[in-house]
Amino acid sequence: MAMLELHDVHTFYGNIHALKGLSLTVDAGEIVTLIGANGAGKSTTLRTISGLQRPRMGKVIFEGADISRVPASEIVRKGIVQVPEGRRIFATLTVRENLEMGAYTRDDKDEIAATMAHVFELFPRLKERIKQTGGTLSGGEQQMLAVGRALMARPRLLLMDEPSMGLAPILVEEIFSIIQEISREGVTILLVEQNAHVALSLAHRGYVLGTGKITLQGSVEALANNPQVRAAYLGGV
Amino acid sequence: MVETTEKRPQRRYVDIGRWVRLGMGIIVAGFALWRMWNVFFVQQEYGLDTWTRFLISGIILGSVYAVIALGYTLVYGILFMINFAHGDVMMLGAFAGYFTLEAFKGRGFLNQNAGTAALSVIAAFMVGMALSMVVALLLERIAYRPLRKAPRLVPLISAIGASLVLQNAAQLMFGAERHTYANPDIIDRSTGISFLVQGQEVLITYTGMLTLGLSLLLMVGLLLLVRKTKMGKAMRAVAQDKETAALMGINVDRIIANTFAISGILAGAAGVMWGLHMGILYHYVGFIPGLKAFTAAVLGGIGNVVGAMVGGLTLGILEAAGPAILGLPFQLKDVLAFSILVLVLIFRPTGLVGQVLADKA
Amino acid sequence: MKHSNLRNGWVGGIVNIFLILLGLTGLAGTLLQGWLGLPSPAFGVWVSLLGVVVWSAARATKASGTQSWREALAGGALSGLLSGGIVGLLVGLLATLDAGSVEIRQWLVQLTPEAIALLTFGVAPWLATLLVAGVHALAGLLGSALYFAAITYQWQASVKGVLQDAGHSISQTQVYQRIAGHPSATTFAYAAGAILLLTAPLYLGRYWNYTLGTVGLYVILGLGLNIVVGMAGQLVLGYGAFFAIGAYTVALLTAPTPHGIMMNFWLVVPIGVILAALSGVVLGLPVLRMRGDYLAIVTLGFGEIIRILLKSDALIEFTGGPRGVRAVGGPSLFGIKMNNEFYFTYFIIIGIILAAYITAQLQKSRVGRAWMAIRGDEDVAEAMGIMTLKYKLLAFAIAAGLAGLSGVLFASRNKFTGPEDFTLLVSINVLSLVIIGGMGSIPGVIMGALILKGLPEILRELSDYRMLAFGALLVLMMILRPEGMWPSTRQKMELHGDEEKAETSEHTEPARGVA
Amino acid sequence: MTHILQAQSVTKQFGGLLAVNAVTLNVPTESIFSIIGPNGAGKTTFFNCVTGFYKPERGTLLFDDKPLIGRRPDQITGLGVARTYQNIRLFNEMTAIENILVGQHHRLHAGVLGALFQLPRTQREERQALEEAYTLLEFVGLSGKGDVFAKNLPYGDQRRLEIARALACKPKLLLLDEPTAGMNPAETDDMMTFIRQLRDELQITILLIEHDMRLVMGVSEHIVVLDYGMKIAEGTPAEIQSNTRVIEAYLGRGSVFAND
Amino acid sequence: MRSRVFLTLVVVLAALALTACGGASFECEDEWGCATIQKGETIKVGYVGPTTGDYSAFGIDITRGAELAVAAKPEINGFAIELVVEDTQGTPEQGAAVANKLASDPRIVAIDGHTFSGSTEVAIPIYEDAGIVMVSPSATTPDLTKTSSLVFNRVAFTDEMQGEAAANYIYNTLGIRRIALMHDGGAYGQGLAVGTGEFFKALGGEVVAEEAITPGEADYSSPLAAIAAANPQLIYYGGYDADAAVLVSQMDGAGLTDAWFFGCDGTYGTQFINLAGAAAEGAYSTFVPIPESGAFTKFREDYQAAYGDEQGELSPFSPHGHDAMAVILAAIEKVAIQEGDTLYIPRKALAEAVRNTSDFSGLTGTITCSETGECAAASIIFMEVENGAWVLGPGQ
Repeated sequence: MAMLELHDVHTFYGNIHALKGLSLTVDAGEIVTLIGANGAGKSTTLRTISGLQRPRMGKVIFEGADISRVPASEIVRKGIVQVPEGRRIFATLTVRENLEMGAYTRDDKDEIAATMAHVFELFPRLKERIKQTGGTLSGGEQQMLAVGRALMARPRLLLMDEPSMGLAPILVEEIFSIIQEISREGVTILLVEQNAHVALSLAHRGYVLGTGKITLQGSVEALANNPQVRAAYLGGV
Repeated sequence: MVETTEKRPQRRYVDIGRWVRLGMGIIVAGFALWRMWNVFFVQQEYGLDTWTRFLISGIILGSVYAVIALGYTLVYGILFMINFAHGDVMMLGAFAGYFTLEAFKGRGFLNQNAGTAALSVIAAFMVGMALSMVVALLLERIAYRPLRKAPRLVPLISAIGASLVLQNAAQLMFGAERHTYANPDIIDRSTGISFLVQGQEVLITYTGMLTLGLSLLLMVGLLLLVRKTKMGKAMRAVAQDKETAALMGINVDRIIANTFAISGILAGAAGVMWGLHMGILYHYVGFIPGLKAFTAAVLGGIGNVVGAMVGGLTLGILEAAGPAILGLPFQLKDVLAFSILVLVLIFRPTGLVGQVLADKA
Repeated sequence: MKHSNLRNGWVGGIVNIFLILLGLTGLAGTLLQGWLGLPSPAFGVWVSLLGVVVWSAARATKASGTQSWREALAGGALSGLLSGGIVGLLVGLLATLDAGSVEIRQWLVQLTPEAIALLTFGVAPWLATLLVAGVHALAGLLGSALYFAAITYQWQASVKGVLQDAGHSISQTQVYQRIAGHPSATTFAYAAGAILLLTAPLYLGRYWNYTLGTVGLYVILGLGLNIVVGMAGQLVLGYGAFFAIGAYTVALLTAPTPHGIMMNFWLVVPIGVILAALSGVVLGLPVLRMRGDYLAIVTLGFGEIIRILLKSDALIEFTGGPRGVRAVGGPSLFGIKMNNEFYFTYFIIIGIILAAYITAQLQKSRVGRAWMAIRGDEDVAEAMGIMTLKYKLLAFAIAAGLAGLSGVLFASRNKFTGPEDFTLLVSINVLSLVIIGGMGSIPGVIMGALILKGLPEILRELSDYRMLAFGALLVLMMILRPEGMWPSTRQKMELHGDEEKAETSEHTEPARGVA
Repeated sequence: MTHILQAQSVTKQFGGLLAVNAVTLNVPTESIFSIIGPNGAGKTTFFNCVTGFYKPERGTLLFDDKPLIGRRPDQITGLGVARTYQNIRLFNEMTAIENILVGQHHRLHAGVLGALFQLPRTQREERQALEEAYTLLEFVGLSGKGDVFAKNLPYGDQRRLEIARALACKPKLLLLDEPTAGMNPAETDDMMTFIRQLRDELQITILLIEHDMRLVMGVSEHIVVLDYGMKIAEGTPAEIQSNTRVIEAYLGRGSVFAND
Repeated sequence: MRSRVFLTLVVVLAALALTACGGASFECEDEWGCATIQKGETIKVGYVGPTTGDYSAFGIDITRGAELAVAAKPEINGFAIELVVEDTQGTPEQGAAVANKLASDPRIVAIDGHTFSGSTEVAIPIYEDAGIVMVSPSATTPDLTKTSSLVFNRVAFTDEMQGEAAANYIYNTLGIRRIALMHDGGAYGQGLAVGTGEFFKALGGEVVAEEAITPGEADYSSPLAAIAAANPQLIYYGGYDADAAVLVSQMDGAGLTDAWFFGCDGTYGTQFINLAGAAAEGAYSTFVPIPESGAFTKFREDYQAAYGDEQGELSPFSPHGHDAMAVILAAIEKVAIQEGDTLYIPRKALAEAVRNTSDFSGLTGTITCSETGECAAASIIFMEVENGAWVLGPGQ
């Protein structure tokens, strides 16, 4: 059974029809990527799933339950966590406090400590900076913190919005290897990425989004070989 | 203003603002030094006892300002809005405390013994804080929450309207006359501990000590709450980024409501302290302290908890001793206080303690 | 379903208690008594109380979304009963206390024995409680029945339809078509409007001339502040200071005391404007580096400093102290004294036209664009070659000058000015009117001034309740129309921008924290 | 070879942090010059020093042989330096054409009196400015979108408008801060062409900060690499790509970047 | 469509203006014209003062005094008296607005007010224009009567009279030589304090310190401490009761244990004692002696019954509000002319009648107006708080 299912979702910003009947599925354990042009609705899709934006029509079904009317803070409790675009670290909170905020929905102190230890295994650099405030971290470290913070909630489905944006190539590499590791640990991942090359090399399946609708879908191999995709998203090579 | 030549002369502009600031600084500093020279060496009008009195009254006043300012700063920190009605929330808290004490007094409970007196005062604080909390929550729900996405000036006007409503409602319900706070006899407003300074008796009233002690307690408590507790951290997270906070599973509406509740509780406590220490209560009593506390919050660096405390104390001491230090009439104490505010902000635009920037009007 | 009834029930009860405590039921009683010529205010009291219950029961029914008559009515009665229970308990308590000859008024001034008598039906306390609860329940029943009937028979739609039809048929009439269709209709309308405006002072009485004059003075103030707040985006809270400077300039230069300079009014007008503008520059130079709320509080402080200095003992020889300045000179032309409301209305109209012209011309010029850019993003504006300090100072100076003009007219019209005329409320009123009218829009400012200075005059009917009503209206207007009554198109865009912004650019807010 | 911008051991400090540490670089006139480096390496800080928003503690900055340090941002713009921002900073509440008109600000002269009395000179100037603005709009490919509010433009168009606004300043040196951030490869290709066009047709020197190596390597003539505020390498694209220090600190060796 | 509305409006307004000029059978010979009251209409008398805002206690209290005066004389020749209360929030600007409003109502014949001097100042020219007589219960700036306006009268003492009397009493009767002056920065308090100080200096006394406070704040210990440093024997305070009460209760703490507190008529009243409690002991106030007449007792009882507050709790001025109104009503009765069903009130005659008031027995004493309109009852006395009640000060 699909872990996440979007069924004919329509989302509006005021009068702007951002998602026009979008449907997609994500199965447990997969890495699914969503690629598309600017303004196609990639971020809106993630925002709709995580409850920041309410769909006007359509259903978002997570593990069999309709969550399209559930507020964002409750969706986290159900196991969906988003790593927002642009990292959005709490700049005046320390690294530790940022991570604690990630575990806001959880109460068990020991378990939280265990998760934090695990996050530090993944990102040893964060441990070095545990007392620094988020704002003083470098861009790459912030991205690590953003991912680590999301992991603190022990998500079953991780939504990632442009994790490579504005990062040095060497850091993009590092982040993506960690994404693969997270996936191996059993977390399902829905990845929105501008850098289609990386995204397609990492994911199992992909969707291509044209203004508000899915225009193409399939295995990453199929997509990477699709001439349209190559022209539009992989550079005119 | 019409420029005639196509090519402007390439001269090195001087930064006018900086020179003006520097000039102002020099003039002000010179004036202050000259006045202080006069006060301390020429006139020597005030003895050490008088200075002690100034300081005591300033610290007590400042501690109340600080508690009120905390409420401003909390709300500002999370919503970036000036909660203009905060002083009136404090006034309502003071009224609640007043009615509580009147009720105990009416039954003769108030002055039975020290225990009942203490109980009455505690009850007054409880009731005052509870009412203020409810009012603050209602304010948030009715006047501010619908405006969360509006430009920043809109909630400001709504807050001004709410302030007018609260003031006038209080007048209509409780009457326009001044009421006296019924202090239990053991903490009568004119009794206290006195000590000798240069052979002169200097008095610290019990209410003053109570005010100071409780203020410090509240400040420390709030600081711990914001720094150490999960809710405090969530408040700071929401203050920075509401959307991301929601993505962490934080119920943003609830945190904002909590913030208002805390600011209301602080206002209520400040109101009852005000009543017990100053004694006079009427519907307008919150407005001026509210304004002062807001000034204090900005002076310290708005949005900053420590800043509110430092700003409150500074302002209180400035008001109580500033005119005397400069040999000015006390009527000009607000002129002095606001001038210092301007000066501080000119040279430290983020306030005394603030490092967080608030821009975008 | 039950939940919404209970909730609305207790909300209704609490609202009613507040109505009683605030004496608003008494007010409704007296007003209705007067309008309908009733023998007693009781009718009005109960209309207002039960009106709340009808409304809350209707809301409850709506929220419950029930489909059956039985459920709707039962729910309405339940919510009414709950409201009634709360109010009834209060009434019972009051009746008991009153019977025990406790002076409730001593603490809650609206609860006079008469007011209590109106609520208790003059029966024993316990019976009064029951009666009140019963009546409330009936009102709840009525409310839910009305709402249910309305949605069942679609009254709302039919009312709307009738209105639309009426509007449609009017617009179809020949007369309307001919007039509206005529090419010179707009010109004619404008001409007629101008004539009406220009002749208005002739047939408006002294009071309305004065009131409209005050509104006009605030329009000038509003247009001035609009330049700073609306166009250049600098939040100024102490704008009244410049108003005071204008007023005191004319007062000190034309009055026999304290200086006896007694200059000609027409000479003083430019002096007042220039002095105010200069003080704007002097204040602006050191503080304009600050932004947002810091600037707001500093300018607020400036306003207070000016007011305190005006009344202080230190400057009493110079300013006349708290007693103010009397016998302020007025204008005269060709030997005709022109210092009554009637002439001033014209002077004020001229002032408004001047201010509006300045605003409109600057708004669309290079200067206006620079202001808008500063308002949008000060750093970028500077990077685009705009000397931000100069333009902010310019905005300050022009705004202050307009305030000075308004102040000159104000003091001269009243023939008196004193420090109490320049309380913080003046500044707050001007800011509010700019925002209520709709920032950056000239008709908005006029609208805002009419609401802010005109409405309290109209609300005088409500006597002691007028400031309460005024405050409540401010809140309501902000909630219902945050973009203001007559916003500029630009501002409308801005306000709804958050919703309309597609996913293209999501700005993160600058990081700010609590601790 | 003349250099339009000469930076001599420029140093900018924030507290204890050396954000830009003794950076020396010379930008040849009419070249395309890139600065790359990891996040936090001081690239944007360097831009801010050039445009006058930060005042470096040490070093000299010469533009056209005129010192920049000590001048205000608006004065520096007046000399002929314009910039765009990493996260687009348009005047959102103004239309596209108004944004460009603001860019022209320092070249126009109308003041308060001109505006109030509608002097013929002012009207003429305003007309010309408008014409020029429309020409620029067309140049960046936004013709017909002049009356759209900036914030309602699609992302790519906003980037273009921001460049048009910078061009309206008639700069000799244009600083572009990550102009392709958030663009997909096809859009990035367009941008590459556009940047070349700017240099070739308008003779503007381009100083570029960018992470997209395809763009940087494809368009730059000269590259400087910053790390922790210090210059660690300098040279042509080919030199940089093979520089081991750069690979360690910045490029990495990973397979995912073996794009082309 | 719009233009038609405008046109109609113009026509209607013109018609209205014409009908307003319709004639009546009675020939009014008064220079200022007459107020014409038809059968069933009321005679309107205005009261103007702050009924909202932070000075509302004064406005409300004086309104009540005026209301009680109307209640005592509800009609003249069968025409009911209607009290029109208007709010100024204490500002001159609003005072002018209200004055204009009342002046344009043809049935307003007189004004009980205005309450504060600033608001009165702006109102006088407006009422002069309209020919409406005013009797102020509490505007005390001496200048007000110096324009020799026929419309302005007051039943309150000017600050000068009070200051002189107080200085005399303090110097001669109490034997005090060193005083400090304090006031609340308002027109009333400042005028009083400065006036008293000058008279005191003229008598040979010494003013050792002067401080003004910001009213409405509740902490005055610093200015008090500053004054204490000058070691005065007595503090003379010009201002109102609430702030005075705070001052006396903070004097001990500021080191002024031995100094006396001397207030003015604004600080007199039971409210001062209520607010200050034990600290009020020994404080002085100026007051117009209200002879313990039956009328005054009844006034206090009526006040308590009607409003539930004790008279004097809100402000000391409700008897003045009452007397101002009583003087007005008596004058109206004197000059009103009835013709059939219509009552005519000649305006100038009314103003003259008010000005000619003599030996009118009001609550505040026997009222006789001077040529300039000073109608305050004859004497000033000084009261002292003893055992929680105001008693006559020593030596009188």
